[in-house]
Amino acid sequence: MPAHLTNKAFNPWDEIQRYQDGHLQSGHYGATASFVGTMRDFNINESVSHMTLEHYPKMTQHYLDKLCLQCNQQYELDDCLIIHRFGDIYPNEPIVLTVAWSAHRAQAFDACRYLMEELKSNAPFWKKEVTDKGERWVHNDIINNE
Amino acid sequence: MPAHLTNKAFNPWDEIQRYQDGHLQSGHYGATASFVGTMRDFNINESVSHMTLEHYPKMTQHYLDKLCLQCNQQYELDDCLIIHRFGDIYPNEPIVLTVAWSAHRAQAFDACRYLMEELKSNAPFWKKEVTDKGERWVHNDIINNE
Amino acid sequence: MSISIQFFASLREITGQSQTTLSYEPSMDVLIVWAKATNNMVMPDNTLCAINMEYVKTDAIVADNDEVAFFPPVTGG
Amino acid sequence: MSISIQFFASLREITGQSQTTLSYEPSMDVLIVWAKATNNMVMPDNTLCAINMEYVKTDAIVADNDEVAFFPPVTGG
Repeated sequence: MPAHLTNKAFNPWDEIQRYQDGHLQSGHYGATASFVGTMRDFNINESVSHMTLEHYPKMTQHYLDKLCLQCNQQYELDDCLIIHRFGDIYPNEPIVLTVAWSAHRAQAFDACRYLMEELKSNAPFWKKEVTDKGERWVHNDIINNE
Repeated sequence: MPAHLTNKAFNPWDEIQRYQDGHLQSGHYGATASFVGTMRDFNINESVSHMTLEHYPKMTQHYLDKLCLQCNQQYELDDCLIIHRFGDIYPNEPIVLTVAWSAHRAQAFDACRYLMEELKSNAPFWKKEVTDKGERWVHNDIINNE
Repeated sequence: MSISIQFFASLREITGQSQTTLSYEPSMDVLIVWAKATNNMVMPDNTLCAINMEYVKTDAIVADNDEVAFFPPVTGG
Repeated sequence: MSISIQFFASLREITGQSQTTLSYEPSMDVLIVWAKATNNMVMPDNTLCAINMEYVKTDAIVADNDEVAFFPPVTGG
């Protein structure tokens, strides 16, 4: 149940496959729920050329590790996985991946969403978007439901 | 927003990648929620060697097509995808894949789960498991939350 | 002037047939179709019925050339 | 006998520094650390505070060798 931080583009589907092959017990899990957050090329009606995702490295890793561990126990998962980008990110690149494996679907769905909601609320990342009009920090009230 | 029925094993992550590359507009969607239901090698404390998934082909396709269309509109998705097996299925093989792409995460999560819950309740499939003790039709009250 | 009838899963096994046809008669509902097609077997609880790929209740009236299907609760996904 | 202080994102820009250190003194809470480290700037609304990678409130007492961090509401994911 690891959390990985990376400053390189990653392919979420390859990562799920690789993690599943390496860590999950074949025939044991019946449900896999996943979420991928991808950078869009517009936000609040403005074209965004790229963004920089700053974070607090030690705290991010610590927070996400704890979140995985706690989520695993709370939802009785077989396993879970978080991958999160930092640094410069371009449109259509995945920013975050959360995955939950469990025996039954309710736990997998609930856990996958829980990971995302907690991460969105608490993981110390900050987005700065670069638009035609310059740079801007993204605010929660702007990104709203994103 | 297609629904595919197949009697061959499929790799859900490859299918998502292929569909996304072929049909989704790069930079437009920000959220991708997916669910994979995988055959387990046990159920109700009994080892299951394989199962046969019977269906009502014309009605299954009709039902899943309608479901995709309706889900797309209801959740304002960029797109959605369902792939479902039929025929003989062995442990660790994916049975079903549902995917929803949207601008924001709430719709993607909700839509992906909606596809699964509706499919579980209404799509005309029937599972027959083969165990050491012989064959048995799976009942809803047995599979419970699966 | 006929309707086709399909049985699936456990209902196929219970009735001993996967499909059959009946001559069309006016005003037949789904329950009557079941009775005629199964030689008056009792319809199991929770049986689901469809006409032309859409779920219907047992009192739905069948038209000529309809495809009527009977099956147990679904267990896909 | 010191504590280290980190500023992130907009607070790094507002305070003009990404990190600094303070001599440790007993009974300093996080708000006092902010004031000393920023030359008495007003702390922006919604500022989040952490000691040693755990969220704390501004009245949390700081121990010697602690790492104190200040940052705006998070926007990851």
